Amino acid sequence: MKKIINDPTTVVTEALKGVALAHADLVTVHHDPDFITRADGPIQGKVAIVSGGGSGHEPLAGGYVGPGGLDAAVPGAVFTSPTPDQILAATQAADGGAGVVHLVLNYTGDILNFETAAELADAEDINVQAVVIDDDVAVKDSTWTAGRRGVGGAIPWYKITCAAAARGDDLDAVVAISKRVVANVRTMGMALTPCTVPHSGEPSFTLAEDEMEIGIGVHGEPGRERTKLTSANEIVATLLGSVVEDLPFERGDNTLLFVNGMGGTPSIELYLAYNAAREFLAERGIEVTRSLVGNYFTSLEMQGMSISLLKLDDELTELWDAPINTAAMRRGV
Amino acid sequence: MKKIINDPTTVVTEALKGVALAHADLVTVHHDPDFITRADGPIQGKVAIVSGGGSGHEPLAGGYVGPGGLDAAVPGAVFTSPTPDQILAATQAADGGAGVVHLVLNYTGDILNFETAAELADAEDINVQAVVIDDDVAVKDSTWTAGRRGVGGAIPWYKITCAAAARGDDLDAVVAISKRVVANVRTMGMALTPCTVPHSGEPSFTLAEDEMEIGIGVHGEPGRERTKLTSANEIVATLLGSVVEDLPFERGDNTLLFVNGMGGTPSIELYLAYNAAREFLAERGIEVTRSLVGNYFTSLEMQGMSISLLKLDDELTELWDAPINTAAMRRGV
Amino acid sequence: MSEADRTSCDAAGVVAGIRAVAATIAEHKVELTRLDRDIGDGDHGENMARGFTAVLAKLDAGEPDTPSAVLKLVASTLISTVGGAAGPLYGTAFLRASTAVKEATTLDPQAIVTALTAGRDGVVARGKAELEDKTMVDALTPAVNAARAAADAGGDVAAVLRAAANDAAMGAAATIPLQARKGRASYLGARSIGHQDPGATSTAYLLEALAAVAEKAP
Amino acid sequence: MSEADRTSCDAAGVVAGIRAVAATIAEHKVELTRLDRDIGDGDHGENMARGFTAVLAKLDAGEPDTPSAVLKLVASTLISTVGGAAGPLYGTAFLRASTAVKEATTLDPQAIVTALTAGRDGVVARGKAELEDKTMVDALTPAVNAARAAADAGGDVAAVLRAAANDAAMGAAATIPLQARKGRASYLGARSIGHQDPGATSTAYLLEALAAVAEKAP
Ligand SMILES: Nc1ncnc2c1ncn2[C@@H]1O[C@H](COP(=O)(O)OP(=O)(O)O)[C@@H](O)[C@H]1O
Ligand SMILES: Nc1ncnc2c1ncn2[C@@H]1O[C@H](COP(=O)(O)OP(=O)(O)O)[C@@H](O)[C@H]1O
Ligand SMILES: [Mg+2]
Ligand SMILES: [Mg+2]
Ligand SMILES: [Mg+2]
Ligand SMILES: [Mg+2]
Repeated sequence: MKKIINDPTTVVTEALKGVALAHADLVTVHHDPDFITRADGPIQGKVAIVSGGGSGHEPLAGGYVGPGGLDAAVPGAVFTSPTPDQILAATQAADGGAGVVHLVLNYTGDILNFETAAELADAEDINVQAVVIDDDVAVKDSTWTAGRRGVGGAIPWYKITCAAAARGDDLDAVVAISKRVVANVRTMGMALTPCTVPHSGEPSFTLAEDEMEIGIGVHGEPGRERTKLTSANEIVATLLGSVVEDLPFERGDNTLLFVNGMGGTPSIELYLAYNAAREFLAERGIEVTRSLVGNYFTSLEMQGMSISLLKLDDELTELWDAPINTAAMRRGV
Repeated sequence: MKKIINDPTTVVTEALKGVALAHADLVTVHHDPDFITRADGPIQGKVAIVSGGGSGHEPLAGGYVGPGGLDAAVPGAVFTSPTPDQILAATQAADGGAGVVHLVLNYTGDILNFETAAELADAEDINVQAVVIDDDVAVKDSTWTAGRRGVGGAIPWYKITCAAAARGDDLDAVVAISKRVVANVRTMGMALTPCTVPHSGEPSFTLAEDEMEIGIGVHGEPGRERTKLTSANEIVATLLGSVVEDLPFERGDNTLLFVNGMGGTPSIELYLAYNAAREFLAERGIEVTRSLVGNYFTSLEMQGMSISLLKLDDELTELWDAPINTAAMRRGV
Repeated sequence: MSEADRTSCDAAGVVAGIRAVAATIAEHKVELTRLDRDIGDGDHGENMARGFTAVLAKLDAGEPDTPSAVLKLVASTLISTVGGAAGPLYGTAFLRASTAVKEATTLDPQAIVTALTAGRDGVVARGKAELEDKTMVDALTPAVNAARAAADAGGDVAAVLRAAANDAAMGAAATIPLQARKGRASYLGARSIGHQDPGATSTAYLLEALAAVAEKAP
Repeated sequence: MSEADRTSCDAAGVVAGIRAVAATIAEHKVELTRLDRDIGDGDHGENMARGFTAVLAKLDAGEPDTPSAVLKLVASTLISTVGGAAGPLYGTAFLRASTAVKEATTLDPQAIVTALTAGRDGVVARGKAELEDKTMVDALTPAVNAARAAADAGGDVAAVLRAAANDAAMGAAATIPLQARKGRASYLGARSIGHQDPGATSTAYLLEALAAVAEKAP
């Protein structure tokens, strides 16, 4: 295991200290329990947005805390959902009296821990509503699985949900917008290499020099199938083919195209894949009106990418364009 | 070699197409010869800033083109400096009549090609002045070498030089500010893993599972020494120790601390290292008043980092804080 | 009496059992993580060890004086330190077990069955897993059934826990050929077949530790 | 006459030589890149091959009709396609060589020496490398000296180029024990010792190709 760390058991704590020091203007980092809030929060009268999940997906979720972004983020241990007391403390700290939305990515652990936290918050008279994202088309959605995972689609979902809260929407309206994003976004990912959880010290899986894993999740879980490494164009066609077919996306749709790196993918490859994705969509008459390319939702040092497509209407576009001032995403401020 | 590409010979071209499509609001990408300009340029009456170098260092340099940033960037082949005709074309396109500054990183190839381009520009009556950065303390600066390399310090150097031009400084003033940054910034890097140039297909060097390379450059050149992999604290002490001693940085200095990822380093490790760097500097009474943490000047998928320290005065701080709106760095707009 | 004995078990006995569980989990941490790497995200051992290390620290700071209070301490500590799926599930199990034996100062064999049953029911209520979904329920349900049969047949504490442990181990092993339908492993579809479920395995180790402590009691 | 012959060489002869160089560079591309990976950034073969492929394309589109014009075409193509250190250095070499023989319609042995000398001087003027800095100069300077000696001794075109090629090859091999003091390899300090310089190696291959073509001429 090759990592720039001191001790596998203190990675998250030390990184959080670094975040606190590097972004003191934007966020406040709390310890025991660990959570991150807006430095200027809570904002009275605004619906607060709280999310979180396992660490190792940086900049998720702390990198999206700030004006126009999340009010609080809750980092668990690496690839392990946070605990209810962390989520509760973050919820209390973020609450500005107008209710709190929990943005939960669909994993059993996250669902269970956020559920418990919501019950506890309810007992403290905080009005919490949860919205769950499950955009990963690599997983069959049926009563026979834990359901689709929440993956790359979470980034535009965060941005747009938070923008709705920032413009003053009430709790129900924010939840409605948030669910509209979930209904309109789909994602699929792939990996060239695995990643290694610090405390485990072993790669999450192994891949031969000529193999890739299609349908990978963001936790180093093995994917849907292992195949020979092919060209960028073919990889893009596989991922986007599944994405487009699923919703489905249709000729004339306006979309946000998001090519996300898994942490270890250089941006030259992401832009190359983005170009291939544009060609794929152009052939099908699907318009790309907004774009995002970069390492925004990662799996430690994994090499690979996910491609997300979000069907946009005027309101979602406006909310996507709205100002945000966070460590990982900034515009209009 | 595991990469998301189609053909090793068309990587740069395809990625540039992706950049053009993803950032049409910010930049215009030109082909044959390849260069990138501000979408809203040239800006009449403003000193234009042009930089470039080999590709594979993304977001360098195209990611820094835009208002408050570079006027043009010139990407060479992977790890190969651009050619004079590219640089000339970019210089001509960027020129707004107030002269052009070439920001050149100190590598023989870059120096020679930018020199030739400047001569050609001169023949076209464009007033070009070059500033060269050589911030890498891992390399001995003597008449017996090509001199120190230009590495991570280039990022604050770009930002501050471009801000001086944006606020309306004339050519000499911009050059003076730019040289002041060069005089006050020092960097050292290390790598956990090598990187693979697409057309070569072989890693630039090999490192055992328990080894790291100290004093690495940004082209996959082997570094100053190969040692056993140690803790983040020790790595930071080695890098920052050399950096602090070189200028030297002293108790009471205000500084910008920049922890840069080499492309494949997850940000959880960069923030952890940043935290260690803050502790190292705090012990020496060196103040950190500005920060940057992330993959801003990379070597393809290499895992590793560099640490840069820039001594700040009020004017440099103000220029660092000034607005910029580029793909890779954005604030105040 | 400060240890579990053959006919009942007081608070100290439950503490001894929990300490043994903590030791077992620490011992099998790497194995549990490896199992989770095969069909999950490679953290189950680490999660459980983190939780039970915290439980030990709490117990060292002061041992509660009823079995129910010990179980509640375990529950709240696991909930606030484990995270992931296992944290709330094991947390709920211990919480429901605690509530189910709230009034008892010692646990007789029937009380142990009651606690185990309540714990299993809590896991099912939270996680909605059915038998053969390839989860810890596949160890818990056989354990509950075997414990009840042993208690009904007049078995003592050790006999009840032994029966539970044995059938939990068999249940865990029996998850190998199953395709996961709950939790992270379900994402793998048919590729989850051929691997033993980490949560079922930790359940089996947990009950094995309790049984071993009970058997060693005077 | 459309090929180099033993006493002089016309434009077509220079073109034939350049085509042979392009073939040699393509053949040794991987080796040159490997040498550059050891002490540089692993692109020298690729850079040179990109440049000479472009040169071939230009020649296919139309061959210039003086030796000087051929050399100038090579110079400008290398400058605009190679990049890196080698691009401007080889570009300057061919440009200075072109200028040095501007008026000649054929190159006799002395003209070849003049061209080689001007080329080497151009590289030194641009790159400021001295002998034993472990650069292409370590192949060029012995080549120039040997060529001059051969021409002064009355050697024909083939003999002059053969002398240049042989000493360039020896010069390239002699870079192995040197510590680099110019270019990217200088960053390595003492670790550059024990590796052959890629640029000196490409220079040797280039001259070898020219000599071989001249020797095959009728
Ligand atoms: N819905 C569920 N019901 C019961 N047990 C479950 C459920 N989902 C997951 N589990 C159990 O949790 C175990 C995984 O725990 P752990 O690895 O700690 O959490 P995570 O899956 O969040 O990483 C699985 O092996 C399985 O036994
Ligand atoms: N200052 C110099 N003078 C002469 N030759 C040089 C100089 N610097 C570098 N070279 C030559 O250039 C070669 C490297 O070329 P290349 O790899 O194409 O460029 P880069 O070093 O920019 O990647 C070296 O092997 C060396 O022979
Ligand atoms: Mg987990
Ligand atoms: Mg190069
Ligand atoms: Mg797990
Ligand atoms: Mg090179």
